[in-house]
Amino acid sequence: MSGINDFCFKIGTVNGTGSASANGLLMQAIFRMGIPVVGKNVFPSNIQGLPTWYEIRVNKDGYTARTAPFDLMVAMNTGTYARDVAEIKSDGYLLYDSSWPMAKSLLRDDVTVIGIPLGEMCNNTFTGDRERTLMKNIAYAGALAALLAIDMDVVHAMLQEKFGKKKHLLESNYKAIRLGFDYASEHYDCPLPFHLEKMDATRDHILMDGNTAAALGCVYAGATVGAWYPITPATSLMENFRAFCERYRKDASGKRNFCIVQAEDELAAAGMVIGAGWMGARAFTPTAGPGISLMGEFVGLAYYAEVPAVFFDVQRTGPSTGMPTRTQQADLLSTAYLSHGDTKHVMLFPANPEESFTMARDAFDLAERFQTPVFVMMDLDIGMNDWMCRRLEWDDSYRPDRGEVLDSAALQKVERFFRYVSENGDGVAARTLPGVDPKGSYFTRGSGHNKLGDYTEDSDEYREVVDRLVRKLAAAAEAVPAPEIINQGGASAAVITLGACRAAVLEGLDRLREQGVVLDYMRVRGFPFGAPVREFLARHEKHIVIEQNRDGQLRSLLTLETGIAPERLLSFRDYGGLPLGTNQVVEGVLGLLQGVEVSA
Amino acid sequence: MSGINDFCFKIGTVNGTGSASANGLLMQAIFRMGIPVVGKNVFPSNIQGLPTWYEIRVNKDGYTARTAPFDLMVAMNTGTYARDVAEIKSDGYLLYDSSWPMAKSLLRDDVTVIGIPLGEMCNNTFTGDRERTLMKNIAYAGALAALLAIDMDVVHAMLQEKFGKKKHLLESNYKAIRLGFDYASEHYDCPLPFHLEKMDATRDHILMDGNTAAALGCVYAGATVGAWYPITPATSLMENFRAFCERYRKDASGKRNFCIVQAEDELAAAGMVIGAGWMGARAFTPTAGPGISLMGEFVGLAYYAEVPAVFFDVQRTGPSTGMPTRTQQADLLSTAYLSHGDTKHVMLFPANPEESFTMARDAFDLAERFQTPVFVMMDLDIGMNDWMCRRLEWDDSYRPDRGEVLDSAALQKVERFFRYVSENGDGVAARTLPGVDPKGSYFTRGSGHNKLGDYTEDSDEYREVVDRLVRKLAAAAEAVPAPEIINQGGASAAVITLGACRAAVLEGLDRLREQGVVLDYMRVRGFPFGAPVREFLARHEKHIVIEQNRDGQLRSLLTLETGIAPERLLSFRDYGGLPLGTNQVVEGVLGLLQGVEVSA
Amino acid sequence: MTSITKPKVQHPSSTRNALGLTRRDYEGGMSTLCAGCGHDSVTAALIDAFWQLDIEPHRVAKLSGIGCSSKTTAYFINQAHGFNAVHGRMPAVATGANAANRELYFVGVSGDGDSLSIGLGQMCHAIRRNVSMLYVLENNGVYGLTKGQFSASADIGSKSKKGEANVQPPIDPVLLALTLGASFVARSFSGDKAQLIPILKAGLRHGGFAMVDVISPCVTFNDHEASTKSYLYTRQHYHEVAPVDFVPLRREITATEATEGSVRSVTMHDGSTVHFRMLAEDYDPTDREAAYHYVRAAHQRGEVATGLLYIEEGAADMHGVNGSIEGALTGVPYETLCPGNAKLQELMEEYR
Amino acid sequence: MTSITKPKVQHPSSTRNALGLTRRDYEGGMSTLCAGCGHDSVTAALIDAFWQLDIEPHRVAKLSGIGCSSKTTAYFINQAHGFNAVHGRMPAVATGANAANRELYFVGVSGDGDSLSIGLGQMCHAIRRNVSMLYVLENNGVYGLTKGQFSASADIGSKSKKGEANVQPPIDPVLLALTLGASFVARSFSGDKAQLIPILKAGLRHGGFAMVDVISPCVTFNDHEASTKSYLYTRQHYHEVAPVDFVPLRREITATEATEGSVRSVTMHDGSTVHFRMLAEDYDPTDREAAYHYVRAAHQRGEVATGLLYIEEGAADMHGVNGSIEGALTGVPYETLCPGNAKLQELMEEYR
Ligand SMILES: Cc1ncc(C[n+]2csc(CCOP(=O)(O)OP(=O)(O)O)c2C)c(N)n1
Ligand SMILES: Cc1ncc(C[n+]2csc(CCOP(=O)(O)OP(=O)(O)O)c2C)c(N)n1
Ligand code: SF4
Ligand code: SF4
Ligand SMILES: [Mg+2]
Ligand SMILES: [Mg+2]
Repeated sequence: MSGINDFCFKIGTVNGTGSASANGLLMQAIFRMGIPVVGKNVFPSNIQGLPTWYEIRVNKDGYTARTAPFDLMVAMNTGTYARDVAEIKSDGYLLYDSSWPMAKSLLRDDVTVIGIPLGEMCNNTFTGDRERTLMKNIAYAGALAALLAIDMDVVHAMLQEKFGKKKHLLESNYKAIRLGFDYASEHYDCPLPFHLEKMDATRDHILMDGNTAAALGCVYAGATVGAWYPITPATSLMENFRAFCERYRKDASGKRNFCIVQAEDELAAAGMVIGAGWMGARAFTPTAGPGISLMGEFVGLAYYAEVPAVFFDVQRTGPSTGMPTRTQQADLLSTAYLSHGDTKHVMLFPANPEESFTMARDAFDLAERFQTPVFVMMDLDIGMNDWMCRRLEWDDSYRPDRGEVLDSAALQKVERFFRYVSENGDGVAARTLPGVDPKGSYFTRGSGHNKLGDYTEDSDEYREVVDRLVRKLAAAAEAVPAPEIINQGGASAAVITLGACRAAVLEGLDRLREQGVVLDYMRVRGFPFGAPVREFLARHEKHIVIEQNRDGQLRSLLTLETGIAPERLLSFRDYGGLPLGTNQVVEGVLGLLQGVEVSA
Repeated sequence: MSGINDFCFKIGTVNGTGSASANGLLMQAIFRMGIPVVGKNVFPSNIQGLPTWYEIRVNKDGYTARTAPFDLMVAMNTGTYARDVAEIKSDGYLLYDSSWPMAKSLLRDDVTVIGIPLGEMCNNTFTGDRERTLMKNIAYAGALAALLAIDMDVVHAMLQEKFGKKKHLLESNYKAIRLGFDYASEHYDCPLPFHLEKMDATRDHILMDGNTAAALGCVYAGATVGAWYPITPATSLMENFRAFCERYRKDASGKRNFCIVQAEDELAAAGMVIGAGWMGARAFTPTAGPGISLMGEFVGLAYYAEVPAVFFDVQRTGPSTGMPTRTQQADLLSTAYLSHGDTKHVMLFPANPEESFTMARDAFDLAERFQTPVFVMMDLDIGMNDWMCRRLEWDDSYRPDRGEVLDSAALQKVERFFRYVSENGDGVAARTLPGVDPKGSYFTRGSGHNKLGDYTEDSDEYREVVDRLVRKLAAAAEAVPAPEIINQGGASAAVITLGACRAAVLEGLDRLREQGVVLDYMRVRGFPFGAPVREFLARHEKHIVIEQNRDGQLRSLLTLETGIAPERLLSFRDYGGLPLGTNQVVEGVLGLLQGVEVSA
Repeated sequence: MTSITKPKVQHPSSTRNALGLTRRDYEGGMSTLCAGCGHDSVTAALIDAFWQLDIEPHRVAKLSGIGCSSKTTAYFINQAHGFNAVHGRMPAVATGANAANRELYFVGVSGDGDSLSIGLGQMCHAIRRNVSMLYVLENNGVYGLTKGQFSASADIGSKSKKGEANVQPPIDPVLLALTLGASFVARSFSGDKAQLIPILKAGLRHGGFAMVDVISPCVTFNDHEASTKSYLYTRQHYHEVAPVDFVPLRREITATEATEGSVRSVTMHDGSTVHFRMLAEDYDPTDREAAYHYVRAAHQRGEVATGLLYIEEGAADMHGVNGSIEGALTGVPYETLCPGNAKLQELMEEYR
Repeated sequence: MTSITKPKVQHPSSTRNALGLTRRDYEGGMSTLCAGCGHDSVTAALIDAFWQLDIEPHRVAKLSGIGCSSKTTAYFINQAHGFNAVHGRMPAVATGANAANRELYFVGVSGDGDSLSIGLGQMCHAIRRNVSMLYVLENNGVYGLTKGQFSASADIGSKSKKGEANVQPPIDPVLLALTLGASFVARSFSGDKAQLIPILKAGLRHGGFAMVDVISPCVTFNDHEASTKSYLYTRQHYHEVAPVDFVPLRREITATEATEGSVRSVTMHDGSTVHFRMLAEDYDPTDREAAYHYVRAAHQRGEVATGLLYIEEGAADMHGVNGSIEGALTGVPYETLCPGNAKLQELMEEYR
């Protein structure tokens, strides 16, 4: 199975010791060798001193899903030796720091042990605790370079780019790399049976995390107001937005064409976005589950008062504070109907950084066109891990869809302006922006109002407005991104999934096909569900819904919104907090298909 | 149709003018005449000067649902003449203040007009604006006494009770009653064809609103801590709790055996209840939709950290601020799965004040037994309107179900205490209370924890705990109050409803039976749904779900939780904000049954 | 019932401001508050202030939370956009709106429940950000709309209509604002238009967050003997620190205004001026410490210190801090905001 | 990974308190904070305070919000019940817990983000209610756990690790607490155990809300040159107002303690005493005005005024205001709480 450009390895260290840069170096080097690669960072909710892991998968065919167990384990953290060793494939390899006698817990007779005195070498070569600790990481990177045949020219070039100016750092890094590389080369026969060979499969690709991509999407969509309260794993979305704005959004005199407000909490952040949206700005806030829960009241206001607002929910493992540095797709149900009273909200489900970029744009267009809150449902895996994806492209002919907004000219044409009257079938009522024209003035409120925009406590007037909202959301269902569908010859059974599960599910389906199990595939990309989703459901007797939460929330939404008979939706759920693995998919699907008739 | 002890009338006035007491007087007088009666208060979200209505239905058979149109309209508010007149049955009656020339808008040739110069008489009889305005109300009560044959002795007795001490007030009230009574008697032939005749059908009953009953339930259940933030229509629940505690909860020295905290907002109120529940007190907070939305984050904490907490959601018309003085059952779906991440919550659905009393008690028992948040889903109609219900009874042998709590004695028996280990099938893990025993100490957190109570970021340990929560909620499903079921000879179709809809639905079913349409009936009283609900669903081909919200939220919950095929659940929804009317039910059901095969 | 809108009978006689608009043009829907409610007087004062400042009605953004006080944004300037937010959260909505379009006049109306209980955190942070807006806190010591519970500004010993006495110390928005570094802090009384109007005008022209605490009695639930927020009590214990005249830029100061009493002038960021006639000798409205102590001292004497208590012009507002462009962000064309694909392709090189 | 629990090696030598417990008995799980984090020093001081006061470990309730600071409740007194609430909402949980069982010692640990941003409203209202608890605000000017964003207590000009300078005025919890009528206000420095421990002890014995603002540097994100919450800066600008000695009831005051410098003594509600040795002459820790003024003046001199700055014993706490029974409400038997059916039937007559 494993072999040239097809294997995975894992590095276990202690956080706050600088291993991140060493791991990034490795991943990027492989990428620059033209070989498809992906990295998953499994880190603690803590700043320094706790176990942290980095998983790197190399795959010439471009499969990027997570796959444990591992061909090679780099166990740098004595505290987690035992469990790390347990994750090695039989006949796999273990690399550890042999400066100190080897722990019993490490012995496993089906594993080849590679000891390298990293600590010792670094202590002899470098001075000062800090440098010694940092360089130990670079040193194991060097050892891996030898064991996996990483192109040293590429590595050197990268160090040059990174430390070019800082002579001293450059040297120590060179040294450290060499320490590991040379020791490994001298004491073990390198490379290992599975290793790297240059390819040309990454030319049109980049390595980027979803928060960066989403931030870029906001910049390109023309967002000017960002309000946020820091929270893992959403924080870097706004930090990236700020960085990009500092670069692209200052006028000649250095004045800012954007305004980012670090709010006092998520309630305030939501309110700020709504205030800005009311004024006509494209505004957004990135957050995670706890923030979404706090925004409930404000989201209901935006829904009922019909104010555009964009929310990014970079989902983490719930409930409550849960596991802030683990991934999950468990905010689907509570977000779809967030806030008291009858509500329903538009959600978009990006599968990777690429779609985080495009769907950020879509979110603003939909929010303004339908004058309603839109949630981009990302997760920690998409948001914070570096994915290999195609270079982002922007169509310069794009112009924002601002929906129906009446300017002074348009207002002159109407006899009188009434905020909540809708002529057209999609249930959207034209709005005006504050400060534009006296004739356009109206009163925005979350309390009962009639179609004229006046306060009301009258049943019929109230119903008239909320009934239109139903039509509006129905229209939105047909405007959200269409599902990704792969038909494999009208199989009678199909797999349905969403978001980051895509990578593992697609690979899983290929594997299953090899085993003769042929299944159609649909990945929903937006909510409410439109006609294509219904048609797909109609075409298959049984569906297996694969998602990352405990309660089968996507399955619930499909049941509620499409009226499909529940027994036609089988459910596979993974909710341990780690990115979905291909093996899980294959085993899960096979398990569920027991007894289910699958004709191809 | 209408006749002796079987009719309804409506009074339209301006709020803040004292009509409330006059209307209460009328309703209570009828009740004391031994005649079943119910009153519905339709009031504005405002303190003074806006239209307000009071509807009184008299029904010898004890039907208490709302039924427009009306046999008699008392139109005291010129601002709403037109719409008030429109609500009169043809051949019905209109009573208005004839002190001023009658408005055109009042003319309707199928209605008999009764003019009484209330203003004029009161201006001549009383001095001072305040008294004149107030007495005008008592005067129309007097006129109605004559027209409807209300027993004047009863009325006088009531005035005695009320103003016995305040001589002056007593006299003016007597006078005012007489003014109306005499004028009506002299100028019109009283009583009207439909009127009142003494009965003996209210001996075992009381007139009480649900907030009062729920407050009593909290007192009797032994609640000691109440935290709240004022909000219509929940405010009077805590105000009543305070009043009852002042009466029943002071020790000899006048010290209070309770602590009520007016919180700074609903987030804080929820936090206080959780803090008190953690300590072992029975604590609760009453609120409405907007409050529930604000409590989302805290509710997720209580669910995951397993802290008992009781919430009363006196539902009002949403979304957002909506219509605060109108009723609805529209918080069902968002409350069932409130908060981000995988969650599910226990909900109870009282149908009237009586059940508000008993279910308040049940809520505390369930919350402590299952260590989880419990929501008593009331609504404005139940909470703020006076219902005729049976005298409340209390079983003195009742003792609180505190669930599994280990005291020092119990702790001595275990070798070491681990918070989240559950021996028994219901998934409940024994807890300890702070301050009781060093051996019982544990750490409560909303972040990832294992069954030992330690912090964890380990997938398996995390799953072990959240999987148990699923078992726990499944056990709770069988412990919530069983549904109310009426089988009418195994009809193949049935009606399903909840809460305050009961009155109109039961009456509607009787009417339908008279028309040969025989339907079974189930009223769900708790969530999650237990076996009895599933069995009922299994027994019928088609079900009509009757509820008061726009989106059919009860129907959604049934679909999600029982797996029933959606097409077997037809939906009738009323969401204009007024109590459900019998006519709506009858017409709604007949409409839906078009084409549905109903065998009896 | 649908909202009542008032017939607009134009008094031909009524005088016109520089825009040729009459006071009527600044009015709103008919009030549905209780007859005699202090809030209605504040609404009237706001109408005068906007009218006198010749502010274009549609260039005003009116925001509020939930409460009787918060309803009043519907009762002035029909031609302005209004926003009734959710309870206690108006400051956030105003902050976002101001971030998007700094060119409008922002007025926020709130109550003591809305601002000092559920909204306390948001109000404090809006002050800290110095969001440019006139913030009118209609302070009556109770929750009017929910029928008379004590608010956090109820004074100790103040009795509710039901006779319960409040036992918790009150939160004074004026002291709070001074402590949090507010750049404009004033207090007035709904019954004193002569004092209130110039303060509101100064607040509207102030280049930052202008906190105006207005004692505004609730006649229905808190205007009885034992209330410290009643008309009677306020009138009796009313103590004016510094009567103020606000002089908009285009009017030069007339002798009379400038010479009454001992005058102290402060120039607003837009060049217009505020004159204080000092009653309390050596009161310095630009000395935060002094203001704080003055207010406390007055309170200990059982007095309510009113007037423009503190003002600091030139402090950077939210946009100053952010370094925003002069104009409204909503006015920037998309073409300026989007870096374009060429830039994107350059950027992609950094992710390889 | 599961949490690391520390091996409990008992030093035979270690001294025992009146309960016969060693300091070790007051320790908790092993800290997972960064080496050198100020918060760990505060934890150590808390351990000393509880140990020295001979408080039974299981009679302590430890509460916190979310943040590095809030994690520390897991690092002391294993035998006490702990509660990590949600971010910024610990005050409410503590209020409810205290309402239910007033007999325990309550200690709340929070951070400047937890208390001054998301939790500002709750903290202010807990102060206003005078909830009886020791409230330790571990103040480092940043959001540590989310990697170094400025908090609302960051001073103007203070630079982030990334080099951005903070431009917004800081919120000083000490001035805020004084303004809100707090009955116990102190400030100290995580690096100064000698000052911190007695203050924590006094706070634990105080019969109301004891606000202790502790400058607690974040070595990872906010301990560099340009930070005003760094070890260096704090040490240099540290200014102690009044060193305090806390003397628990059962120990009589030794001459030495009583006579150092000019001594001022305050008796706590439980009869124990606090002694202040006055450095700043004529500093009166019972004069709210003076305290406020002093702190501001120090701040303007670029100094950080520390010590027990203000104390007012005898102010009614939440239960005093409520008129609660002396004991815990959780201790009242159900039979006492339930009025019984007879009473209910009487009551029913009133609803006919
Ligand atoms: C989230 C939420 N909680 C509670 C309420 C109920 N409520 C409406 S207004 C109000 C208080 C109003 O008091 P204040 O702000 O002082 O305004 P006033 O009526 O006194 O002018 C409350 C508690 C609400 N609308 N929303
Ligand atoms: C509702 C919510 N929003 C945001 C977060 C993310 N978060 C965790 S800790 C923290 C700030 C901590 O700062 P502080 O209170 O000063 O503690 P420190 O880490 O500095 O000691 C934030 C924003 C959260 N946990 N919950
Ligand atoms: S209740 Fe009070 S605050 Fe509300 S409108 Fe009436 S007088 Fe004004
Ligand atoms: S990040 Fe800062 S606050 Fe957090 S543990 Fe490290 S040093 Fe302490
Ligand atoms: Mg008020
Ligand atoms: Mg901090």
